Amino acid sequence: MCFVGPSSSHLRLAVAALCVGVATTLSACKPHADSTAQGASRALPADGSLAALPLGDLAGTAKLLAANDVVNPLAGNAGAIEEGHRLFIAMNCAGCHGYDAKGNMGPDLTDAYWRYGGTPSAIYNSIYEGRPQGMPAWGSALPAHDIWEIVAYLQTLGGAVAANEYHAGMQGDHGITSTADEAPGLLVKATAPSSPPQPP
Amino acid sequence: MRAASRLVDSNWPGLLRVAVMVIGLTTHIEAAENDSSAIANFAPNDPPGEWRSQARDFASTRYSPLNQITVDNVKRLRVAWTFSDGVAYGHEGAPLVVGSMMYVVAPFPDVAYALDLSKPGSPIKWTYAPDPAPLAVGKACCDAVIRGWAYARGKLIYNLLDDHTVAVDVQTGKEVWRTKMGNVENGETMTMSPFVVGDKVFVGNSGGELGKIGWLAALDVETGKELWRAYSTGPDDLVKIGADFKPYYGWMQGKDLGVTSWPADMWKTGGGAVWGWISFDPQLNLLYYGTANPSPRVPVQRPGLNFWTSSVFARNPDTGAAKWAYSFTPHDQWDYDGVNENVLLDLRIGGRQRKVLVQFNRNAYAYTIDRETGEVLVAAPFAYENWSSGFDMKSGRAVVRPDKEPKPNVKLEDVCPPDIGGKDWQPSAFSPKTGLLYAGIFNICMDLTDHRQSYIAGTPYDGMEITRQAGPGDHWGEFIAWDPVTGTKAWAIKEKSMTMSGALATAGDLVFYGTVDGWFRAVNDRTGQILWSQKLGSGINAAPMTYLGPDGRQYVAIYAGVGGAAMVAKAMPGFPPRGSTLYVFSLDGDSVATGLEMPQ
Amino acid sequence: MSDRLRRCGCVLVPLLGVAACGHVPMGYLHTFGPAADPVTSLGWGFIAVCTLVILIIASLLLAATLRARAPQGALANVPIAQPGGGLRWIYIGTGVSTVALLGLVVWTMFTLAAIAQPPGPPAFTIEIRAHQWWWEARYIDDEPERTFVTANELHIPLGKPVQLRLIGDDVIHSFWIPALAGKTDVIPGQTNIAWIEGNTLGTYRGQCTEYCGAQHAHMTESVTVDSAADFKLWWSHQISAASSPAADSMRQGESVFLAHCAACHTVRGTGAGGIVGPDLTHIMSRHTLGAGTLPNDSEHLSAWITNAQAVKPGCRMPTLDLPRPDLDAVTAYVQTLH
Amino acid sequence: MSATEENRTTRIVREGEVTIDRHLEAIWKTRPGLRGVLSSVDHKRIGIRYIVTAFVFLIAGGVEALIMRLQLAHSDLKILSPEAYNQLFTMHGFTMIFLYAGPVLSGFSNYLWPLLLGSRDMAFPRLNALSYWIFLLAGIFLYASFPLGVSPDAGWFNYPPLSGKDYNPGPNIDFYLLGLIFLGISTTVGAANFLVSLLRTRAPGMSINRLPILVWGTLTASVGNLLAVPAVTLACVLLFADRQFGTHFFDVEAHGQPLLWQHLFWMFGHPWVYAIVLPALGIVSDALPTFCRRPLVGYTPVALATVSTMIVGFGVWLHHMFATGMPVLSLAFFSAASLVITIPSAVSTFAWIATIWTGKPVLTTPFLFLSSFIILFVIGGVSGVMTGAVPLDFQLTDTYFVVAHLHYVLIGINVFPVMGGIYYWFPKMTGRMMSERLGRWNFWTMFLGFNIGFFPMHIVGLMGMPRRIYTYAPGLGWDTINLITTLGSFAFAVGILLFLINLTVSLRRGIPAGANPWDGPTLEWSVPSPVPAYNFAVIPVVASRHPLWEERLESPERSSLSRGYLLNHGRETLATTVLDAEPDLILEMPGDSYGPLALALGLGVLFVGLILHSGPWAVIGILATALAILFWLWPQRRLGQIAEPHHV
Repeated sequence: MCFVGPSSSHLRLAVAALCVGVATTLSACKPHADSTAQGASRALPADGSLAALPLGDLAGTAKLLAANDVVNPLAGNAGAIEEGHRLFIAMNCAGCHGYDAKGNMGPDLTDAYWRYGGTPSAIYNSIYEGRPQGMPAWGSALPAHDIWEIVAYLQTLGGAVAANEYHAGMQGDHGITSTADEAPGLLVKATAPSSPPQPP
Repeated sequence: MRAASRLVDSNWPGLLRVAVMVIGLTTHIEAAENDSSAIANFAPNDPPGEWRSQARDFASTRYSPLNQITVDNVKRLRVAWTFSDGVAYGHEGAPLVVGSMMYVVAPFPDVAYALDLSKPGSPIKWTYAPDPAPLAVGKACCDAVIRGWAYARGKLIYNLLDDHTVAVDVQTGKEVWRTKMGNVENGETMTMSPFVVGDKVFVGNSGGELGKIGWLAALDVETGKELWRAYSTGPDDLVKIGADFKPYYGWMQGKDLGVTSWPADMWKTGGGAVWGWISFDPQLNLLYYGTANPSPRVPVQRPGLNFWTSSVFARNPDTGAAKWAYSFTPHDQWDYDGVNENVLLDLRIGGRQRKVLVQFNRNAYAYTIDRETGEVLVAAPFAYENWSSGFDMKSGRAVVRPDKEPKPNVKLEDVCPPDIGGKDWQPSAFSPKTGLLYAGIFNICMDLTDHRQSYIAGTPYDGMEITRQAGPGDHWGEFIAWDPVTGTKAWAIKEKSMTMSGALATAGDLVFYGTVDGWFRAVNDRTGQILWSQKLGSGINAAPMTYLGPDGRQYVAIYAGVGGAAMVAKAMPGFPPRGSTLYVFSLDGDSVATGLEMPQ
Repeated sequence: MSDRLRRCGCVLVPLLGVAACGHVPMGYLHTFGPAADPVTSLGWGFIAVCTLVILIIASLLLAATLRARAPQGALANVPIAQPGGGLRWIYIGTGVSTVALLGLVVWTMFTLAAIAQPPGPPAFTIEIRAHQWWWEARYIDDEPERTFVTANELHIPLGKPVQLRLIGDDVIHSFWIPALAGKTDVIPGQTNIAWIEGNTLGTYRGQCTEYCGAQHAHMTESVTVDSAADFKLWWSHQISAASSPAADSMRQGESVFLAHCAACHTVRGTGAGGIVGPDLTHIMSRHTLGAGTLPNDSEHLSAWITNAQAVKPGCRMPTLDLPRPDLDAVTAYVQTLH
Repeated sequence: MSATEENRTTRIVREGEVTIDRHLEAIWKTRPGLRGVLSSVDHKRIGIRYIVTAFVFLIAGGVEALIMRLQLAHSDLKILSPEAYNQLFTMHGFTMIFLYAGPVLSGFSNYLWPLLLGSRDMAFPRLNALSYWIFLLAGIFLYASFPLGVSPDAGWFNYPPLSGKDYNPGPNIDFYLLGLIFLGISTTVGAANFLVSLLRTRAPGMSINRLPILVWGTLTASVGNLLAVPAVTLACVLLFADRQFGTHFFDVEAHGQPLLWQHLFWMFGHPWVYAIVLPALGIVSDALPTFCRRPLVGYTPVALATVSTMIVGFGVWLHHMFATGMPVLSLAFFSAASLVITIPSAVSTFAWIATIWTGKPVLTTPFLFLSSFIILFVIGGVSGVMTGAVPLDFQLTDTYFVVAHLHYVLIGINVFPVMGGIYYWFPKMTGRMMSERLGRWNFWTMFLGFNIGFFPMHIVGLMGMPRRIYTYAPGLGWDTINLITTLGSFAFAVGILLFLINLTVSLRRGIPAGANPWDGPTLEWSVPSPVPAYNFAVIPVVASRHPLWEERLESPERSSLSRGYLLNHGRETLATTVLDAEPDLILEMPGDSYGPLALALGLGVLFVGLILHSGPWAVIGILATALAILFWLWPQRRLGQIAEPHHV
């Protein structure tokens, strides 16, 4: 019921997942802290079967891997939101972030305070890679489609920043347009981050 | 003897509200006075002015013989000095005073401070920063707290959140040894306060919420080497159950119950964490400690009595061999645990003196158990509960009400007490002068929905969706005096917010406690009359302690910094912000700092 | 007109025969358990009576039509018969029908009484939890240690009644093993009790029979009736944990499994504890994959792991975009889980 | 409808040849062109529109069925994706049961009642038009979901939690719920109209024991609908509230009960399936005697059987839910009730056979349809009895055995009599006969196609094939039988095609039929074909059940067909008393009006607003509805709704 035959949304989904996946594997070759979420084919550190951790924990740096204005292909899709909500509970996200996502061990996901970025792709990366203070990396356990479904559900909770408002999100504008303009002549154009080609 | 109770408004404008005196009350005291059946052994009998371990003695009485501050002069208590460690997580430990030094440890990242009480303003003599793994914050189920630290043979010993136990030389502040006890990446953390007996220090883990098996381990004080480790579930050899293990009740006897009382292989993720308090009886040479809830919290997934979770163990400290165990809530369906403090007393029950331990369990029953055999002598609810329809003394089990057993995906309304219980880990105190136990308890009920849980290592494995609300009457907390012989309340003070602090009883006939919205109070231990109150900067989760300063003056210290289980009420109006300040009080606020000598 | 009787007759008889004699996997005109046998004889009784009624009415109708039919042509010149007479038909016809009907009602009530309760106390209980599009079955024993979870394929001992506790988890399904017992719906929010018993060794197939969404068609279950000895062997084998593989290649497969599959599937004895998907501890002791969609052999197992959506579109088994060596490694590892 | 003072003298017209009365035709004729089409309240036009629209939906449902049969022709075919198949079988069920079966019988009843009862129109002509317009808009509303690919996909029974928000978040189910509520309005107003028409607009002398059985059938169906439709409307409103406003009627987590829907749905469901067959039984009981050249045997038993079937029909709904884990005692009660309900059907069956046996049957096409219906009715009936036996139903329910039963009952009892009815009344409606030769071909392809197609479903049902599966595994013995069913279905479709050809050809080149081509006994054959706008030149006085056969039946009573009330002072018809149908009042009937269409469109806008979750559109819809009602009820002097100035 979630996806049927080659509809247009299905195409956009595959491309978005691809570009994120590609970006992730690119970062894999960077020689830095070992993270199981890096290349999918890397073997896990052998750590005894009982203690083997299906979800590598140490995250990459906070650098955003995907272009920050990638739109969630499943945003607003009613079926994806219901499935995302079911996954939010089934994958024990609710255990840390609370069944109402208002925070418990993990941070509150309904407010506009994002340590690692609130745009859909930033949330996707936080789930995919994991984050330092205990957020596991789900990149290996969940396929791209399921992570996009969870992101679609989180976007309905009101705290997420729209894909094209990455900069406003970073300034903490909370959607207000700033009236205080800089002194004329001093305005330095914010450098737009390098973004890979827009998906169709 | 009817309990005298009245509502104290938290936004009380500083004016004392005099309690209604009930005539019958006074007569009881006289009766308790002369043939006070309850006595305690205050081994190791540390110097009266010092406070060398969290509960001050092996029996966990939290009773101080100091009596400079008494019922009459307590009104003159003022802040003498304060100290802030700048960390916002919940503060749950009590400062230690050895000689003229005070030792405190802040919550994560667990920096330890030595304060020189002999100098004005108690300056910092040394600090020790252990640098634990930041990952641990994300794995601690209920706030990155530390519930206490211990002093032994010139060393300050405490557990880091990332499963390492460290010992620090009290003179130099240098690390003496560091022992790795577990793997934080899998969801195991350590928050409990180590307990020292002789040359051994005993530590336990947290992490039942993330599917980790609980254990108690003994380390050598000098070297930190692990001597033995006893798990809470699993086959008898893991649980260190041998031939001389004799639980009192038949349903707890049998081989490898830690395996056979679980569905196939589920004991490996069975919980039973040891994150609470430990007591010790030097005569019987037995350690007493509790194990936490079974994992996952969803009972449908683990049919069977799920031994040895939500239980109390009596073990030989030298070998770890278990002598007896008692399960408070077999097949625990509401996360009621069993880790609360066990106060060791000698009581006259049924006409003869009995060596007992008293535990206010989270399932709202206060148990008086014979600590030699594990027989339940008294079990009576100290708070409102409706999960059971009474206690069957013959079988030693509470009778579970079927309509309060949660089923997956169906909301169950009005279950009392909630998951954090009728009383959580906040330790009670005992006063030999009144023979009563004093404890801060809750009056909370919950609506509960169970969700069947997958075990994914490193993620929570509990599955209880809970909303909590006040129990009968709209107050959330109560401070009570409890008679462990008859199992009844002597008196109770209703508090608007949760009373989540530990208690301190002193020879000055006073009992100190604090509330989650920041009130620190001293009450008359006989009448329960509030004699003195002071609003602190944040809510109080820690336990108060008292000591004799180098200037010979009695001080009372309490850490203020709300966190931990108190955060369940964070949505209530007027809930205090987090804090990190240690408040030290003395009569008229005098202290070494002001340079004034003690008036003769 | 006469050929109408011949035509519908010739369609009727051969097809009925096929259904009856040859035991068709899902047929219930030939059953193998006390919960179904009384119903089968009731069914045959009804078929006989109904066929008889149809033949009588058809012949009466045919005779009535051919007997005194008027010649073709304008209706006006056919005289109007007088209204009297004919009531006897109604009295006799209805009378006979009512008597036959009451007989059937009485027989029905006796059959219902016969199958409502199991003959004796059930040997044990199987808790069946229906999910969107597979069956989770938990064998409950007095000793919790012998309680274990399996999926889709049940085993029961010969000649002993087994209680089924049917618990809905998402939408309404219906548990049905035609050869052993009638179907009972599995409804969220309530627990339905049913029982089955097999009096002949063999494996009996069933299928979900309450429309439950996209893959309602691929949600089969089966019950194998074992001898008492085989059943005891099977049970003790099922509660044993999976041993971690010795061979190095398998160890690589296991680590891929723990990385990519452990969040949804459980393999007791390893760190994998997901309950979103079926328990795979003893997957290779089961004959089918995907709740009966594919036979359980290496070729189909690899196809299922590689692209389950192609076989069962809409099911919750995602398409893992893993490189081929990993897929082969994990397929090899799964095949060690006997 | 309004009543004028009684004391107006009525004029009796003289005997003589019945010709078209120019004066009355002018009064009653509908305005020409589009204005007439949109505002007509003539029961005959509305009746024909109902039948034509219902046949369009029959064809739509049929095509859906054929596509499904292609997918099921063999195991593991991939012609349709699961979602597409699920939408198709839901639309097939919804269309056939709600948009064809009920409306086609409403069409027959609307057209025939005034003619059978000897009246000039139904009691509420405008309400009649409203009923049709709402039916049309509801059908369009539902089928609007088809091109968007969001048609309902939870079955025509739509059980939660599958139809709840969690498992079906899209608009699919909202289309189902709102469409059913919208259609419920049409059914309810239609039922009320039939009931009042039966009580008040019968020709003088037509006491209730002289009513044609079709009137009994539709009357019973209407009373049944009035009592049953509210149950399904309530269920749909509750589920819509659950889906949109977060209530918990069916939400298990908050103690909601999924079975509440099933109870409410089937309390409506079973009376509804009787409501869509009883009028068809009426058609058979009225048309068959004409071809047997004798009155129906056992008029009173058949009339009582019709009524008692509906009464018991309200007490059997649980046989749709035998497998839901009900307590054994209630299973036993409902099983017994479900078996007992077949006794009235036995009465009717033997009455028809007796009529044929003691009559002189003339084998025309309508006779073939109406007589072959009896064997299909019996096959459907006995397979129904089998599913009524609880323990047997534990095996049968939700298999293709039940699919076979419901098709034998619905096609056998509804489609075949409807076909026979059209062949029988086509001459009356259009003035031309349908071709007998083409009719024979049509009958035999339909009869054989139906039996070859649907009888094997009993077999594949006994072989355990579950309902509503989009494919099945090989090796279960289902392949060959499903192939036969597919072939039979296509043959049946060819039969329907032949019927449509016969229909269109006969419209232009059919043999002209006089007033009474079949020499039928009832009042509708006493007026010219096609029936003039005013139906009866004079309101006849009825003295027996067979006004046109009285001489030949040598019965003493004589109805007076050409002497009666002229009532030509405007649109007038006669109101008679309830029991004995004595003349009571002269009714001023409302003329053509745009009110019904406006009200239907207003409601349509409201429902579109609801499906789009857009508040403004919903409010506009409500305002439009209110305005339409105001416009409709505005008092008209002609209808005597404005008090005359008081004569001093």
